[in-house]
Amino acid sequence: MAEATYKTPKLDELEKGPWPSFVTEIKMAAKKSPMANDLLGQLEKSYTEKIGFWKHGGIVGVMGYGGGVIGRYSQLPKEFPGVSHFHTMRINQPAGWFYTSAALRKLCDIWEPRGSGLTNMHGSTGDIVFLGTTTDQLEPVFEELAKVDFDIGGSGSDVRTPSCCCGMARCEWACYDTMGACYDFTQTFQDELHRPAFPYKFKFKFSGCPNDCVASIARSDMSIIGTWRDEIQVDHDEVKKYADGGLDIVDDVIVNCPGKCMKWDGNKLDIDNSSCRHCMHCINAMPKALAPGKDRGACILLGAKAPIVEGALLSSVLIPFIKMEPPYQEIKDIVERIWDIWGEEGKARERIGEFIQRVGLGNFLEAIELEPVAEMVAHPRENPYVFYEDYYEEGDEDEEEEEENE
Amino acid sequence: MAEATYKTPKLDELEKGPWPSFVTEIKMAAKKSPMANDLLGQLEKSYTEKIGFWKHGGIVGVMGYGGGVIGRYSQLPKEFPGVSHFHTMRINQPAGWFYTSAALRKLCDIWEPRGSGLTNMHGSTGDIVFLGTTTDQLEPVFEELAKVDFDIGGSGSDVRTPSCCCGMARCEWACYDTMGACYDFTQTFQDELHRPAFPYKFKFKFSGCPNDCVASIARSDMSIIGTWRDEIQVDHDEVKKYADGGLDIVDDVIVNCPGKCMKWDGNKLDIDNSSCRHCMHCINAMPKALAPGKDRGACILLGAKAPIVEGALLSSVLIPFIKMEPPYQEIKDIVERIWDIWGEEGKARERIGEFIQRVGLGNFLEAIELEPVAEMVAHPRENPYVFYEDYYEEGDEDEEEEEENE
Amino acid sequence: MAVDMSKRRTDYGPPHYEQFLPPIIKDNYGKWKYHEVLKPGVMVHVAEGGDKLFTVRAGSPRLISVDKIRLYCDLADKYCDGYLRFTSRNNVEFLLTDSSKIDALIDDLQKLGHPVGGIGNSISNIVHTQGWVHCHSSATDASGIVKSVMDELCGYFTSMTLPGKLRIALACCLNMCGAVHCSDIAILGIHRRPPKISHDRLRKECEIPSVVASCPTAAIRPTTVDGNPSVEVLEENCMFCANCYTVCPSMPLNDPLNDGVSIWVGGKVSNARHEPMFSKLAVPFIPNNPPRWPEVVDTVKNLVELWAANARKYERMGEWIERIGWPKFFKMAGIEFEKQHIDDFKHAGLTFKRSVHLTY
Amino acid sequence: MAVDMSKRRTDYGPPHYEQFLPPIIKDNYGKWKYHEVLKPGVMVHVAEGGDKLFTVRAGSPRLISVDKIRLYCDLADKYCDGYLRFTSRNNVEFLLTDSSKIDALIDDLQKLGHPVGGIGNSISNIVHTQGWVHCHSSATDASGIVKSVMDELCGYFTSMTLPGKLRIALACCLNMCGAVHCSDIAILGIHRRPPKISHDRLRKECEIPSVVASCPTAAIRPTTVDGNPSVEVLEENCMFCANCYTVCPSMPLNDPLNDGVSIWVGGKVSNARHEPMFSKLAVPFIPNNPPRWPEVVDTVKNLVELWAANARKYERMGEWIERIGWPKFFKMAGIEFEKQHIDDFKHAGLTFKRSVHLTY
Ligand code: SRM
Ligand code: SRM
Ligand code: SRM
Ligand code: SRM
Ligand code: SF4
Ligand code: SF4
Ligand code: SF4
Ligand code: SF4
Ligand code: SF4
Ligand code: SF4
Ligand code: SF4
Ligand code: SF4
Repeated sequence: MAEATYKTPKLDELEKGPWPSFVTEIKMAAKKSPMANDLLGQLEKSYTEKIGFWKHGGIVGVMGYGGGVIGRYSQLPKEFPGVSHFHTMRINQPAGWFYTSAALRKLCDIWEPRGSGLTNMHGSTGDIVFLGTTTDQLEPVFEELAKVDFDIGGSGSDVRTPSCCCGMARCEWACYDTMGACYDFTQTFQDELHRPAFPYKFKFKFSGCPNDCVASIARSDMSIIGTWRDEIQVDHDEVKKYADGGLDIVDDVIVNCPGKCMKWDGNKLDIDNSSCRHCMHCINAMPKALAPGKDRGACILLGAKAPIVEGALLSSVLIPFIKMEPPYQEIKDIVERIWDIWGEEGKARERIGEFIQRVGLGNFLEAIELEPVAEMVAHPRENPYVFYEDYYEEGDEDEEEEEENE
Repeated sequence: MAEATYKTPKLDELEKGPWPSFVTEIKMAAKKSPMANDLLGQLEKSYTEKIGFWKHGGIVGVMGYGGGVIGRYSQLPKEFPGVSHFHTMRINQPAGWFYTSAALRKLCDIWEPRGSGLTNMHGSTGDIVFLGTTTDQLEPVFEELAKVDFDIGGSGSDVRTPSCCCGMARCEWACYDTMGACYDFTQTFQDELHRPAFPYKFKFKFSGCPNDCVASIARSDMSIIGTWRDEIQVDHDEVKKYADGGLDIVDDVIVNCPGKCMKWDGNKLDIDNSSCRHCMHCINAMPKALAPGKDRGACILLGAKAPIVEGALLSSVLIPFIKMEPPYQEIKDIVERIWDIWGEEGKARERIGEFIQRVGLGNFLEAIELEPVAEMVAHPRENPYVFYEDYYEEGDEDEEEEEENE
Repeated sequence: MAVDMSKRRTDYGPPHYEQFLPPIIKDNYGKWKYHEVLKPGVMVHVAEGGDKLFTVRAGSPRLISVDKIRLYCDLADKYCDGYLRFTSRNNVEFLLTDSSKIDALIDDLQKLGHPVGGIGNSISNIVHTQGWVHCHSSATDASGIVKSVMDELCGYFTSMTLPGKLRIALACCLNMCGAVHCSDIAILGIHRRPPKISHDRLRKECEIPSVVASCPTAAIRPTTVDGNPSVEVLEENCMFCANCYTVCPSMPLNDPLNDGVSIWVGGKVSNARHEPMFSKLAVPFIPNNPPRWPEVVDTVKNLVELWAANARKYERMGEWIERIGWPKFFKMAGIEFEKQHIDDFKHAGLTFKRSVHLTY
Repeated sequence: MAVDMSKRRTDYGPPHYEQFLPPIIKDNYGKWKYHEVLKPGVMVHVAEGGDKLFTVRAGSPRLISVDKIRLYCDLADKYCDGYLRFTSRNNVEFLLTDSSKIDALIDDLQKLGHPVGGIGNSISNIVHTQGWVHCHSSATDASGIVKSVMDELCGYFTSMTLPGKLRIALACCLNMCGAVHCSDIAILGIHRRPPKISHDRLRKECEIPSVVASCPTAAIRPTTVDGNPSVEVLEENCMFCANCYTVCPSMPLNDPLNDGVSIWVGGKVSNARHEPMFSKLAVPFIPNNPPRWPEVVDTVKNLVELWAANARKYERMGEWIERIGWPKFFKMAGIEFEKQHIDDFKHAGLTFKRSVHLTY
């Protein structure tokens, strides 16, 4: 079926070596897909000329949705007609990236005839990425997806496809149901996900504990990270077994504790939980002996993003601790208030983290009706440039005295 | 001699209590000086009205010098004629603030008849501050001072009076001769000290070791802080004595070591000097047992200042280590190069620390002809916004290949 | 393309995850007690009631064909009733209840060319992006470098000999679609030449005020070219971020002579021990050298091995460097410290060394 | 005032320090071996050759009359051949070689009203500034608060019972002539009302462009008042730094109703253990309450005692707070955390808590 076969001496080099090769994958697809075949050709040219050959963007999509498709056109459509259109479709993955073979096969059967047959499992945001198709196939693919219950994900200035760690499905440390919450939020915000109406993108990521296995604190505008606020559960016998088994409790565990809150007398581990920073290290080091406490919930943080434009940001604490119970109404209400003020006053292409820095965290908190708490800052201000908001006029003297007398 | 005596019920409150009272001092002077007496009066009024009564600035000085006198006039000259003029004179202290009673008495004898008889021993920058006189007395005071070899200090946009810790005169930790260096620099830069010609002030402070007893890293544009680069000198017997005497070597010393580079087996202290951060803590804790190494010198840092305008700064490393030997020519050459570029490109009221931040440390180093070294930064850049300075044009291809072949 | 919108199904969201969970997970959801790593790429999770779930993790190139997905499915059917998942770093995981099947599965995966590993103190898959395969912005390819680096580091994927986890990421431009800003080692595609403006197209394609506003360093100014409104770039103010290009297609930065790769170190995401940290610049520039970028591979490998040889147990790259200090890191890594390493963006002053805590 | 400039002596600098050093110091310059603190306010430095120099340190109000200086001189003559010095925190020190004279000197100093102490783990003198005694900028007095606070803390000056050193500083305005930005506890005079502009005087006294440029928050704009050029202040953008006033006398901020004091904690200068740190805002505002500022005194005393009761040996205020975390500090100190505590100046984002390292 392929129209031309390309010599790809450079790419062939990338089929050597022990790590599985994407070139082999493209070649596999190229056997059936002229698109994949022309991708090989254009890519070999990129490898030779040391430059990509894609045109800038292009707005395409499925009807009624504003996001989920990234338009892409070749700069060399004559040379590589198969990739003259080469749009990607972002398909919202199931929470936790769990699949059955049956479901995956259905997806393959949709994509093979209507696209390049190439995918990313998964994209960096978490979507199933269908890599390369033509404009006229977008709507049919969507129709087929609907039949097997897969919907399209986010792109553009909308809610991006939320993602989460496997949490309670397979991890003993999950402090809340990440997959449940991820699904729930995704469903609640379908409209915001499919119809870009924000100043810029907004990402949610859900991690079950401070290990943060979906990198939420670095890669999502709202990071929901599980934690606990009572005492670390300790099985002292198991601690002893770790010690006997060769773990150096002092050097490997205690010295690494950022809260400096552990003591070990050779027999018993003593944790001053009031100084524990909930970093997970001791639990990670002794999973059979220690576990997060029982009063579990999440810490909600806001504002992570990549460097463009104002420099990269990590999320910062918004709610130090909250119980995570469906339907998560309190959190969703806050989210709505955040979007309201950001939608109104945010500049185009200004992420929420940048917005907060521009207007000031204190002002932002007032706008979303949250009280400031010391947990939100690494430390209080160092500069004396305080915007005190009221001052006494000369006529107020009596008032002042009144206040003093109260 | 006093023209009016004031009721000072508020100030009188400040004569109570165990700490020596400045009010008592003013009253002492007021017995002889109408100036000091009117100061009492005006100050009592400030204590009642909760506001100062001094006019803004005023440029006065001694002939040929641009700095060293702070002009001050009362807003209430009719009410308090004694302080209608109330200028301070900054007198350059001897290095280390050492005096003989003979020298001090001479200063007193000059100041009593010609000023308020009040002083600060010393001002924050380190000067002897003669607190309050009239314009016509400035020149005579200077004349008298010359006779006893005291010169005037800095103010305005000039080199400010340098200061130093007592160093080798009384401290076993001095890694260089702070008093020698302070005196030497002061003499070398007499012109810059007396005739303001910079964009803003420039302060030198000399501390003999990282304890930094003159706060140079926080309060001087150039901070010269003694340090060493070989091994901490250890007297193991004395360490043992400290341990036997009740010092908990682990909890008090080792746990506090920022280099995490000490070990104690109950008998012998082992220091991995290659990881020592030269913080002084272990030496401070055991002065009889430990001492800085023998290869001593200083670390030179640049840029500290108070918050106005861009926020407070601590000095940052310019020269990680240098031997401190008179006439300190290498350092002085660098200082001159710094003043050249700052004098040329600095904005009015822009301290050197702010200037460096504005033009970029890398560019600044190029201008003063110093190589960048990793010791100058806490860590390399986190943002990818690098100003690569050259790029290849299409015609350069051959050149590039040439380079590659070299 | 006339579609009856009223009948059209939209906004139904992803399928509910529950239907994809194997029975053992449904039974023990939220009831796991502990886990153990049994050998490279294999771990067991033990439930409170004693149930055991075995996970076998295999490396994947992320860019995979539907054929490969079907092969994964075949293995899932053969070994674990069709249940499988992918990880947040794009590896594939098979979820077994019968431990006796593990070795056969590993064999099959290896035959398929997919090494098993990445669990525990190993190097996992490289988080990466599109590169020349799909993106208009890329200053380098993504998949090709990843393949070349992982070929070299594969032994650290299939073993667990490292002091702790080491996470590598790659992004093909400063947009950093991935984890580059917080990775132990990051490979970042960079441009080094200011945008080449097509004044003709710019007039039609772009809004001059938004182009001017897009530049973080105010390097772009409105101007007139041949009587038409356009923009000019003050080249000495340009740091090649390509934000103008994102906003305006007529200002491309892609340039074979000047594009290449920079290397960053010391970032992390987890809260374990040290708070999360950004990656910091190690090597400012390595030219693109496809197909196998040997200089990049060497640099990354050296960094991995330097860390492996010197870090304490559990110590991530950034924690190790923080302990020994950056000057020593540069010395040990044989990297020259240069002007480019010194921050000169907005918060630059906060990165200067403002103490005498130095090692000599 | 006709002076013959050619004959006039200038630029000779301060007298050489050597003439002021006692013989024991000249002999042992650079040859000290160790020191010991013998009791509050008294230490001995022992030279390599065995010579012993005894230092007796006494508190001083810094603002002293020539009469007091002469009294110091009398004591120096009586006890140590006329040799004395002042410290970088404005205390006076007598340099003795005969240890038998120490107690008599201490007696005499106490009679003079000058407590002996400040050495070792004690609170030393408060570094401070001019206040209403001399400066046009002050938002509060300096000497009065210092006297009131030191009266209350004097017992910590004359004893050595604290966990480590504690350094207090005061500045009467944001110019911070002293160590306020890096002190364990800092007392800072603050204005809270925007400048009141005297348009008439401004016209004559000030350059409008430099006034406009002086404002860090761009709150000042040129305008016309009664047909004359002047400036206006956007009050909501003013954070009361008084930089405009420094540049232009017609824009005073001094205001009895709104001036007062803020309290800062956790700064340090020395490199011992922790790198130097800035002070951070603890109490945003306390009204001026002369003559003894009881609320300020109470607040400082509480902070000192909280630290003294909870810090580990050697732990400075900031090191202690860093260990326990700011949320706990605010709780323990009974200070409400408010909007003002949150940085909103240039590098504000870097002060946000960007991890989940929290205590509950
Ligand atoms: C496909 C994907 C990379 C991948 O290979 O996985 C991707 C691809 C693009 N990203 Fe991204 N981003 C992708 C995840 C990310 C992430 C990671 C994440 O979500 O965890 C980030 C960093 C986190 C963040 O959001 O800050 C990311 C930060 C950006 C940025 C910078 C945004 C910023 O605020 O700094 C841009 C630039 C922009 O938005 O204009 C961008 C823009 C783009 C564009 C649309 C290019 C552009 O300039 O318009 C890329 C399209 C490439 C193509 O041709 O397919 N992409 N992008 C990822 C989405 C797949 C998915 O849906 O699963
Ligand atoms: C007298 C003294 C305070 C004292 O009571 O000890 C003082 C007094 C003044 N300082 Fe200062 N500064 C004094 C040491 C300092 C220090 C501390 C130091 O030198 O170690 C600093 C902080 C360190 C620094 O330089 O940044 C300091 C930072 C300032 C600033 C802010 C400068 C900045 O860049 O942020 C100003 C404002 C200005 O220069 O316009 C200032 C301005 C002033 C002025 C001239 C007021 C003005 O706005 O013009 C004050 C005159 C007061 C008066 O009426 O006598 N003073 N000033 C100190 C000098 C005495 C001496 O010579 O020994
Ligand atoms: C499967 C996965 C979650 C998912 O839903 O997909 C996962 C699963 C586990 N993680 Fe993770 N982590 C996963 C990505 C991450 C990430 C995100 C990333 O790499 O982009 C991080 C943050 C990395 C960072 O800081 O840069 C992460 C930081 C951790 C840590 C903290 C490591 C540290 O010392 O900093 C632990 C604790 C440990 O390893 O002891 C951990 C521990 C675990 C445990 C042991 C949790 C458990 O009890 O099941 C799981 C197996 C560990 C393993 O792979 O060695 N997981 N883990 C992800 C596997 C990715 C992969 O294929 O390699
Ligand atoms: C006399 C003086 C130097 C001078 O030339 O005037 C001085 C003298 C000594 N200092 Fe200091 N320091 C002096 C101001 C300082 C300052 C500056 C300041 O306070 O403004 C600092 C930095 C303070 C800070 O970090 O904010 C300072 C930080 C130290 C330290 C480190 C303390 C720490 O743990 O952070 C030591 C080490 C120690 O105490 O063990 C030290 C140790 C010493 C020793 C023991 C050094 C020695 O062997 O002689 C001296 C007596 C100690 C004492 O007073 O307890 N000196 N010392 C200053 C006395 C001021 C006063 O009257 O109280
Ligand atoms: S983030 Fe925590 S709960 Fe989630 S998979 Fe990782 S370790 Fe488990
Ligand atoms: S979770 Fe972290 S901070 Fe808490 S006790 Fe364990 S190691 Fe220490
Ligand atoms: S700075 Fe060092 S050398 Fe100077 S007095 Fe202080 S402790 Fe001694
Ligand atoms: S000087 Fe400081 S860093 Fe060096 S060994 Fe002593 S305590 Fe550690
Ligand atoms: S990192 Fe840049 S080049 Fe790579 S996919 Fe993202 S936007 Fe495109
Ligand atoms: S690449 Fe970035 S810095 Fe250069 S002109 Fe464009 S927006 Fe400005
Ligand atoms: S701190 Fe302000 S008010 Fe006090 S002396 Fe300095 S400039 Fe004057
Ligand atoms: S006080 Fe400061 S912020 Fe207010 S107007 Fe003056 S310069 Fe601007």
